[in-house]
Amino acid sequence: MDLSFGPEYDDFRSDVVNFLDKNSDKAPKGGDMRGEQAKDWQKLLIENGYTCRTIPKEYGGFGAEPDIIRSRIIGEEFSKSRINPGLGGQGISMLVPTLLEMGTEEQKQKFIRPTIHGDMIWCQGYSEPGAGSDLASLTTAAVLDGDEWVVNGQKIWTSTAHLADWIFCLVRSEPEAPKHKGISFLLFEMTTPGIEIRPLVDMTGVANFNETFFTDVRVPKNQIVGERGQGWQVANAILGHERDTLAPPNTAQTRINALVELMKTETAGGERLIDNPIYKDRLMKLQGRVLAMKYNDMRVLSSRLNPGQDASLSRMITKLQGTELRHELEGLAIDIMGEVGLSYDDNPHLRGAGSWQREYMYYLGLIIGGGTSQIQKNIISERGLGMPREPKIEKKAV
Amino acid sequence: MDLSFGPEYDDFRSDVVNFLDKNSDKAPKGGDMRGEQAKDWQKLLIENGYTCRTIPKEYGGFGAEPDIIRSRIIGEEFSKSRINPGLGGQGISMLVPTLLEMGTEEQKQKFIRPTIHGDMIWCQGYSEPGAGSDLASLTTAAVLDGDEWVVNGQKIWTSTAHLADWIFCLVRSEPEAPKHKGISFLLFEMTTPGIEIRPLVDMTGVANFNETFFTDVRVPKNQIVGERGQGWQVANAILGHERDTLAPPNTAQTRINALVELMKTETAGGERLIDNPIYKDRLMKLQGRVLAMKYNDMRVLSSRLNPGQDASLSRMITKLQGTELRHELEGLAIDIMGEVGLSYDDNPHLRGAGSWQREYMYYLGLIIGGGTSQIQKNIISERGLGMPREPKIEKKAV
Amino acid sequence: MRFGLSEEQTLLKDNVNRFLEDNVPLDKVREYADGGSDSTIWQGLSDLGIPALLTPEEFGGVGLKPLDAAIVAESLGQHIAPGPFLGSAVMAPFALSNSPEGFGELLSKIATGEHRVGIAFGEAIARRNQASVHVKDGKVDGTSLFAFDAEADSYLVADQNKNMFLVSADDDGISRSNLTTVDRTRRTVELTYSSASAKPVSTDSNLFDRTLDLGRVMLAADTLGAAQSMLDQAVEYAKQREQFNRPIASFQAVKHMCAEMAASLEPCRAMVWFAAHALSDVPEEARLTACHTKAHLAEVGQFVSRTATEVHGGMGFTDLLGLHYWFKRIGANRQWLGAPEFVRSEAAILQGVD
Amino acid sequence: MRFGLSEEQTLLKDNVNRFLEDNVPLDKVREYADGGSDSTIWQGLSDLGIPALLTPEEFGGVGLKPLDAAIVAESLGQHIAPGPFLGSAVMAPFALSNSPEGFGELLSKIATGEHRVGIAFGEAIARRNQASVHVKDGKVDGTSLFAFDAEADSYLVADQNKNMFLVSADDDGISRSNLTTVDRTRRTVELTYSSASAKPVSTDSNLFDRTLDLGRVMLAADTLGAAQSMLDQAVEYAKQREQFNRPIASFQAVKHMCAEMAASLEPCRAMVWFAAHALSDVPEEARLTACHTKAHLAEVGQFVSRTATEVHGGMGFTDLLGLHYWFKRIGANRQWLGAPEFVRSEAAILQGVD
Repeated sequence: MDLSFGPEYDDFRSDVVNFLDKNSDKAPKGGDMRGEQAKDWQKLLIENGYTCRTIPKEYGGFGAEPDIIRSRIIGEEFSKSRINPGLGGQGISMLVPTLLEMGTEEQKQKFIRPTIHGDMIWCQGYSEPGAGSDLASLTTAAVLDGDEWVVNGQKIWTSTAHLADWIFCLVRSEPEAPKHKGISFLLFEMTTPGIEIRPLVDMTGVANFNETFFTDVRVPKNQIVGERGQGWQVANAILGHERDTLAPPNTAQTRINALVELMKTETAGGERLIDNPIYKDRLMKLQGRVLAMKYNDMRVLSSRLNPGQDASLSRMITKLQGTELRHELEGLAIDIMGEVGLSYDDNPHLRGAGSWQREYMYYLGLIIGGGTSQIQKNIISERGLGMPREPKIEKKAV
Repeated sequence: MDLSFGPEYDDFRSDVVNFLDKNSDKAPKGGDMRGEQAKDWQKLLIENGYTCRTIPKEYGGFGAEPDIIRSRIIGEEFSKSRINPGLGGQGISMLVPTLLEMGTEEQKQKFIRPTIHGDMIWCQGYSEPGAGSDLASLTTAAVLDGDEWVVNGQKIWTSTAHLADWIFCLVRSEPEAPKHKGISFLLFEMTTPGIEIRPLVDMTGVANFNETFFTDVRVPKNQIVGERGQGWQVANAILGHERDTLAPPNTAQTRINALVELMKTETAGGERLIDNPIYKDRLMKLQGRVLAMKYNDMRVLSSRLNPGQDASLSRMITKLQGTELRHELEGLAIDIMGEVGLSYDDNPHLRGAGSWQREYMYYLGLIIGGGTSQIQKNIISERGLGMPREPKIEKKAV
Repeated sequence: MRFGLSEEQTLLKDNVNRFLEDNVPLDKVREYADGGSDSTIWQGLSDLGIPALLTPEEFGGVGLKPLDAAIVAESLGQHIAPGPFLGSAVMAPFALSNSPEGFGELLSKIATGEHRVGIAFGEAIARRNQASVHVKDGKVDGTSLFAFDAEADSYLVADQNKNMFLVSADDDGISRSNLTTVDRTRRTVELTYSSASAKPVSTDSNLFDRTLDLGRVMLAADTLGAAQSMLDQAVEYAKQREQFNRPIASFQAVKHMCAEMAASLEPCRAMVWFAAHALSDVPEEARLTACHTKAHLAEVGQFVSRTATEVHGGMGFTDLLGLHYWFKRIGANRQWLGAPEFVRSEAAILQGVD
Repeated sequence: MRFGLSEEQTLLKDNVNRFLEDNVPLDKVREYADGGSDSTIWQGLSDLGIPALLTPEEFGGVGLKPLDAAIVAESLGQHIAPGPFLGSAVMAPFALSNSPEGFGELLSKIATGEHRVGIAFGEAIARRNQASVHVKDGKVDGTSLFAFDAEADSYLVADQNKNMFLVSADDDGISRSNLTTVDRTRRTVELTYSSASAKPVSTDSNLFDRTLDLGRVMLAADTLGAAQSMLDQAVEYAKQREQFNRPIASFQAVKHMCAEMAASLEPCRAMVWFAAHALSDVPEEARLTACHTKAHLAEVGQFVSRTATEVHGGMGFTDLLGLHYWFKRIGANRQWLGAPEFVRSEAAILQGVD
């Protein structure tokens, strides 16, 4: 057991802290990720290796060797100082790694630099109304017509479709092939004629997502990543990474600290809520679970640093446990506040800017999204515990 | 809503109370059900219609029309006065109703009277080591040899095998038929050569059950109930009744009252346990659930009295909810007692004669037995909610 | 012995359900949620005699019992219907008709639906945020939080000592502002009193308690109806929705989620019936059962609303099916008139344990 | 940075596991449960150096750390091994070697396994049943309940004020009687003192607390091992057991039960490791983590032990596979040295909330 990162990392951490001290005034506040300030800040971060750290220099990145500890230190210090850590989004987090692994040299040259510099915003076109847990049953069709794919169908959960310049999209290009082998991975511009976007309001009351409709959308033949019919493998090469990031333990830690503060300031019948033994016991139960997930996460990190350490099961259960934990944690905050806990939107008695209710619902969404808890349990039992898959049912004749 | 039983039932209740007042000295105490006192008491109860009430006079019963309310009043008053309510056992509760419905006249004449008068004790041979949830896959073989069945195989969970005179037993008589159609329902004496009984100790530390082994046990051909291959229907005609009686809500009520008493008398750190807000909240949660099950049970009773009232789902969920509730209730008692809650057997600090730990384990057994909770949930979803059965897997070639 | 609804009660239930099915489809609820009015719905329910249900016949009411009101509450929950039922048709008529002060004329107006009475009990239940209500010489000062409903003509207000008063919404000394919550199917308000006229209703804490019990059982019934609807929707959705070439209703995990919902919820129906019946006919068990019913339905409702949403997958998280309106209504019922831990502590006190 | 076991620790674990697999099969546990002795098991563990693990090198020990002991505790739990490990190899050596009184000679004997020290802390944790311990002028009177183990040569006794003493089991003023519990893999006793000689160990409540923390983490580790074994047994059984013409491991309900067990249990491993490591190396987090680890493992252990039994169906309820020994050991660990609610209230106090 060695929880230190070593002296060279202490120096690196000092560098990050110094950088943040000196440059914090340049960082954009708030959510606008398209403005010039955001782009300038992104450029500065890349130059210093504080984002897009391992993307090769030739494609506009910093070009460092992978170093999980340095990446974590960067994350920790930006988070601690609450300074904007650079651009996010599915283009940078999902498409760029996909292109680096599976793209042609031409695609890498064309897409990576503008994407990481904020000049090209992407959305993801995977899920469909009829293809959720069973993503591979997607039916959005791409038919080759001369030098162009003609795309027809509908996508859902396309989170930033209304802001995006481009989409990376799974389509069925080989309708006769087995379902996992008939999919291709296409890239196309959102300004292409035939694309319609409808905002998709969710239970939090916000349109965090969209539905996107394609009618005879024409896509140049070479805007495909991987071969025809290889789209499933292309997408899966990085899909696992998404799940890891859905319920990070450190945000649970932050939230439970906020909950403690809430319980110390709120009162009922003149008594601080934290002095109510029942609420306190529920809080302590949750704190124990948060700690367990925190150490679990340290173990996962360690396994990536130390070859031979196996933490595959630890990693596999993170999404299932983490989303459930957050949902319950936010729910406790609502419970203890009584009717005040129902406050939302413009209610003047709102606590935490409405975050308790919003996150309570949002984490129920995350229990479902990114692989439902049922799918997670299938995966844990099959891949983690070696239990047999369910007998397959063949597609019925129509 | 009419919760009264009406004046004629008040009179009936007085009769029961008077009977108990006058005759309580004749009732046997404790568990011996084979002694002369037990038989005399049983005879007296039958003559007065307080047990075996609806069994026809010609077979030794009281011969009354079914009247659920009178039956319930009898049960309530005997339970209240803690006076022995007569003989129980699977012969009386399961075999006699089966014979009444499916037996030949000769079988009724021969078996019912001695069974209900305690002269013939039965055990049940249904489950096998390889046939639990999937009872119909049982393999104990019965092969006809002249005028006799030759039985070979093994049964498990034969609760009173070591006390029983006779067994009613499911056997596979038609090995070529589909599995539900190859079973027969045999009756035979436990003194038949070739029967070996081994006590089966369970987690409570007691041999509540047995394993029973058959080696070339020869059974007269006519000791079959129903036709060859009809055994599954014969058994199922009354199997449902058993499940109803596994977790009756009124015993949960009795237990939670005992738990309240325990919490009022036990202390920790000088404080009564019931004054600990966390324990109190857990107790109140359970009390709410006990009440819900109590009213649910009243609804089930009412549906049997009032044609047209449907309480099938209420009845279907009783075993699942009731066993879980009891397991948790007993578990709370253990928790609140700290280390004292671990006491068992001859420990001088035992509370409630060790019932808390014993029932805690026994109800885990009941969660499993009599149709596991998983099977119960299958039934509720399929028969209660109309959800489709799982696709069937055919027997693999061996 | 008959544990269940009478023929008249079944008829009442059918009538209300038919009205709600025809007149309060999801689109209508959405209209209200987006700022619309519930007046036509309330008018329709008034035409059915709903606000007159509990009002004694001498004041133009029907003089029925809490169980009848619970049946209506269940239907309203099932259809997540907006409206002032809880206050104006149940709690206020009960309190006012049992008041020694005589509210005959007002009760007649309430019974026709033309006068709506809201409820402002927050400070008498679990006081929060230093809000409080003070009455002196017929004038009230202070604040009530999360009073319902938002369009009431007057409010039944309780102070910390369980004294009840009636305050007109038109009084110059009262100001009313909207308190948005997650539940958009009903609206709550903050009432600020500044020497507003307060007409005494009762100084009998027992009447307050019984009014509160009644309200709690109605909320439990509302949750019962809403949760049953969510379960029904989940089962139906699971039967239609196919993934991996089969309806998801054929997956054991989905089946067991639905079975667990049904197993938890079904006993709640008998519990709500008995709790409502006890309010009028089994007084010695009424208070304890009311507390337990409120708390137990809050817990079961939370479980069902979450699980039914999960069965719907991503679709349950969107606004497309509107499932979240049920989820949030059940969530609000949980907190209104006492959250579960609080109500359970009252149940303990009623049994001599505190 | 390396979060996990070192090569030496993995080797220790393998050695202990190999010894236990060879020498403490279920039949051996049954022998002990039926009244047999654990002395050959303890002798074998002593030959491996286990009782010397935490004893400082100056007293003939190995001078290792709590994490090393936790690794052993996990293996002992996995094999539900009888023996005085918790008291004699962990808590007592820690307390005695940190005592200002000097127990060098005794520590050497403890390290070889020839002297066994039991623990009688009940009265200092959550006093029940008016049992209590009074020490005056080097003499102790009173009663300790549920002291472990039953065959100790001396006991480390704590009074209500967290003062610790050593009392010889041979003292004329001590009588010892067996307290049967559901867990037959270890034995607890009632000690009655009547002017028995009590040698002072410490009046420092901090040393008591640290000794207790250490014991709690060991119990958590024991539960971790036992629960992991139950999960492994359940998965294995489900793969072998066929019903409805398929292994029950292929039913989604059974798979999900196993997945839920794994999902709850796997983070516990990291938690136990960290909690044990913190006792020696992260003192500022040690006490809080010890409380949370004890309480969390109690809850997860209960869930796993019940669910693994269910997966085994009727077979899990019988004595045939002996699964219940694991179930009961986990149940006993839950209650020993503080049940979860009690330990969580301590966790709150440690954070300044009480």
